[in-house]
Amino acid sequence: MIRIIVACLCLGASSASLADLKPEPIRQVQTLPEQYPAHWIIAQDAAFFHMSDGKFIVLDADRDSISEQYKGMFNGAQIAQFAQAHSRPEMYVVQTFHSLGHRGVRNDVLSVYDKRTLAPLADIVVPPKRASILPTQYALQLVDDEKLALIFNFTPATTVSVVDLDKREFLNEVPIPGCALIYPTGKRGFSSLCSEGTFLTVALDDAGGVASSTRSKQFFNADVDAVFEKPAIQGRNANFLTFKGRVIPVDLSGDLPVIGESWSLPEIEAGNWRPGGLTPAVMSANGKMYVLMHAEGKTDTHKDPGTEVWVFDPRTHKRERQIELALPAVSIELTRDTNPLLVVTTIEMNIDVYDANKGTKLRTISDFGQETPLLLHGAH
Amino acid sequence: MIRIIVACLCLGASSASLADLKPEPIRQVQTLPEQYPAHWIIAQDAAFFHMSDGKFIVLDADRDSISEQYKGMFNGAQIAQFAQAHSRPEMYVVQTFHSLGHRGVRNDVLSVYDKRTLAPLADIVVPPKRASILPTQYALQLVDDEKLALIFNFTPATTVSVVDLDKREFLNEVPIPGCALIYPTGKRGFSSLCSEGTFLTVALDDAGGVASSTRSKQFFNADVDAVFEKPAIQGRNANFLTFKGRVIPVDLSGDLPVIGESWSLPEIEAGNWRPGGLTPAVMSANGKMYVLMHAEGKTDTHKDPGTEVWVFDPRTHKRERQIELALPAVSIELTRDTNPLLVVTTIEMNIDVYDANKGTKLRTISDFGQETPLLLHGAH
Amino acid sequence: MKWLDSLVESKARGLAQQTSRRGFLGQVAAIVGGGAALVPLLPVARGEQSSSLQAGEKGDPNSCDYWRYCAIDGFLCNCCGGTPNSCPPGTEMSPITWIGTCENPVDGKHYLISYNDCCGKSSCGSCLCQRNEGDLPVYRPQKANDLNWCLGTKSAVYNCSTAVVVGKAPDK
Amino acid sequence: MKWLDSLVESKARGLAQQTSRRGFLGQVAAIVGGGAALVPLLPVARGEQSSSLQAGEKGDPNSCDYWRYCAIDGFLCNCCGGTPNSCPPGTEMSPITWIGTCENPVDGKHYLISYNDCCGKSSCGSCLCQRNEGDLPVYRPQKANDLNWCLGTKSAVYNCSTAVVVGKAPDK
Repeated sequence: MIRIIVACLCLGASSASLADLKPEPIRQVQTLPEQYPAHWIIAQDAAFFHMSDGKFIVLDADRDSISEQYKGMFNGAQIAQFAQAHSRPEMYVVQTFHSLGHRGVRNDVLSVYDKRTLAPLADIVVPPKRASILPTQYALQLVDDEKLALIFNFTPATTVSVVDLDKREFLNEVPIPGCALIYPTGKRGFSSLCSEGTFLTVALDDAGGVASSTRSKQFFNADVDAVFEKPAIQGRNANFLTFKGRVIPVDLSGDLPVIGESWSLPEIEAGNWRPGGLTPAVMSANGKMYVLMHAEGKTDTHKDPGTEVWVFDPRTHKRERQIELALPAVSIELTRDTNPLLVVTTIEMNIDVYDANKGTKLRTISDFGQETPLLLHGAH
Repeated sequence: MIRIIVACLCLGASSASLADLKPEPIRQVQTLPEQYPAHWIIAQDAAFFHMSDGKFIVLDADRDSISEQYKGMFNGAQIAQFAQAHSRPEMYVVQTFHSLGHRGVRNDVLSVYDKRTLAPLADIVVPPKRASILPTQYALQLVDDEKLALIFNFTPATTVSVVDLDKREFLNEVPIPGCALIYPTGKRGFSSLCSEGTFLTVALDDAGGVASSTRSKQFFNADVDAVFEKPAIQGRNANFLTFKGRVIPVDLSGDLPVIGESWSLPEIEAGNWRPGGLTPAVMSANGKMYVLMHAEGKTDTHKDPGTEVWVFDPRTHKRERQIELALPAVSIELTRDTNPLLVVTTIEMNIDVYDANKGTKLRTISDFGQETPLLLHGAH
Repeated sequence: MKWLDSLVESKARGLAQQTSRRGFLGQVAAIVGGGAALVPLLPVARGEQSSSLQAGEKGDPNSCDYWRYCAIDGFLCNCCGGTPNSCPPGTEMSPITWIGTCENPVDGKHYLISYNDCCGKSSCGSCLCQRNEGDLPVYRPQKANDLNWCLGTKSAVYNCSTAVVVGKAPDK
Repeated sequence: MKWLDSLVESKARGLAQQTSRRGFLGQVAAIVGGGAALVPLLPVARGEQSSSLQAGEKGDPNSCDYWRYCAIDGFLCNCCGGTPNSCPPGTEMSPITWIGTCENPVDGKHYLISYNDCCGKSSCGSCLCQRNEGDLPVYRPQKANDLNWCLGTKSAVYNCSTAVVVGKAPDK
């Protein structure tokens, strides 16, 4: 069939001799594996200068040439948010459109992408209220064995949209007054961080309704030492860092968060080292916490780029290693395996790749059509 | 009224003492004059790397600081095309949207912008066939005393959409088989350039229908020496350049084009100087032709940036001046007055501003949010 | 800041602008190149005081260092066809904002500054400026500058940010 | 080309990449900075011949100099998740194309190359490449590379361009 089309395209070419190049089939499109290799990453480019044209770029961080690095791309508009399923080959993007580009009727959709084809499987209309906030893991999360997607809304009233991913439909909107973002909790619930330094924890019922709603005791004071809203999480074990370098362990595996005893990052006093950046901390598969650090920290440096990544063991509270970065970074991420790559978004808006165990820089991934790839995701 | 709102925003501020700064009104929005000053320009940024977010940026080319240069902006999606009215304060952008950003239902509209407010006055739906072609003056034109807008379509069959700007509605689609682009001709007609080196000239009736359709004799041969599709035009007097540096004057003021005697640009032999670039030639208000030239020209250099602008008098066929550019340029434009500025898009994607009469460089306009401002328009 | 020194020293990408800007988005502005705006490192000599300033303040509203911008994050409307406290033509000012408390260097007093976003056209792209004085995460939204505050407007699309004086800050 | 030399000499914006690319879009790629792709000036040493090449040809499909690209204008699909003759995942190949006639340096023969665009996602942004061999204005559309050829596809949005061998060129 393809051969026939090609023949028609030959436009009077002389018949092929043995030595001639062969006509090639058209309409070929590449596909990707159902499970991505452990060292693939997804760069989330909000395109801060062109927000209608945000991109998620799938990259093989093990490779050196652009054609081997660049696996594919899908779009997300107006600072989209992103989540990956682990149990099926799907990825999710919640994004905002207007009927006339930058004006006209607003339409928010949760788009479901097939990991193998990077093609849309569904576009689920949700209330046009989703928060347009710099890329974060915690504005779109999956709960209930990945049956439900939760979307953080901000109008500025804060609510959470509940979407049924099996039925591909919006279910319900849950108010979370005075609270923000989504940290999966227990089997089918989530917690949000609240202005007065508490958690609000909501358990959902079968239909996405509120089964229970519980506020924790105060565990931080944002006026004294605010917590970063981006904890280092492994499974349901979260480590919330504070601007001043304390760590508050939170167990989110049960129905309600269990707030553990806080500890201070060691070795930070000399030089006033502080955690910071857009993504200040991540956990490795073997339970180490990697923290993006900057020196001479003080009030209001909490978003400064980091020059080093410090590796802590949250069990011993010890610093195990320091990785000096070739260039300062604004976000860090680890791949999912036990010989992970440490990938960082540098202040040049490229991606530097390090051997996370050895701390050695392996390569820079640049020139992949990115503008502001502010958040990186290890692929699943 | 505004004061009351402001008072409500004071959030418990202590009452103002004499020395305190005054609360300021909110919801203020700037406006622009109905006729733009002669040295304003409009930079058409197709945003080749982010085409859903193309921009038209209104700039005062006489000024040196960004806040004095930058007057305002309006958007155009998927390589929009642009035209200005001279008889009323309107500008037109024909652009393409999809219902889900980069996919979904296609919707082509001719957007009418108010020059004073840069706000949309109308969005006229047109057939979703408009040509997505690198920015050019000749894919959107106004005829019939600016009552009709004509849009070049390419599917790849070529047609022209006729839009009534008074009634804000699409009227008709005119086929122009084998031909392309729109050069206003006579009172209510247009000519198109055809593959065999002719014009097809269409006269329109009151309702935008075809009153007559006429093919000219062959006046160029694209296989031997192609004409640039971007002539230097003043009113209805066009000068079409060829790749090899001939000039073909065409009078478009009557019902049919009158093709004059061609002449060759002088002084081009030594050094093999050739016209080239994305906008190779423009006419000044006082009838001089400015041509973007590159040396060592040969087959296929017709889109190369130019290092000099040569000024010709089309009446005498003499070269009057040479302007050596500080940086090579891809597009050139003149402001509308008789002491015009020559503005050029450099290969760095900034705008260099020259005194067109003296040939001296005045300034570089940069850092105005542009990505690929490939076409410049003198403002009206 | 050490990292900034090292960046400048490395002359990475050949860019060696000096800058007093804080935060990564300022760096982005210096890096992203052709499309990005460079906020002047020091107030540009503009001859006279800008006419958009009130009596009793000073500074260059084109500069990220201007005192009103102490908690801003975005494109300065003053570089986008607006002024420090008005929106560019064709945009709509959001009525819902985040608030900074900034010290006016002339009178030494603290003022509440409302960073009303202008909405309905895409990113201006000019004069990107990020400062984080008093910035807190989104669980304290009135202090959070990571958010697009185009709320209550016809379009949710962000163009630039203003810095409107709304009054003197309450005494602490 | 003289202008290119002067650009490189001027080290404008600190960029001093050497390049053999022709045409302004190649320059744009070198200038636009963070978001733009730089096509290597010479075929990158990749050890073995790319598996995407046919027997009987050679070259680096990541490079704008690769023989099949003689009339291309756009982002090379080979740098975008595709190959020289296939589209990136999730895009759709346009069935309607412009055609170049390019000389294969291995056998010295001319082949018809179909530059099918891949459509439905936004500009890849990687490996921008413009060469104009045989390019003509849009009144000769089959030879015109200024056009977005995402025609007859579900979406009109351009992502990248392929270079498919469709047969030997007719003898002149």
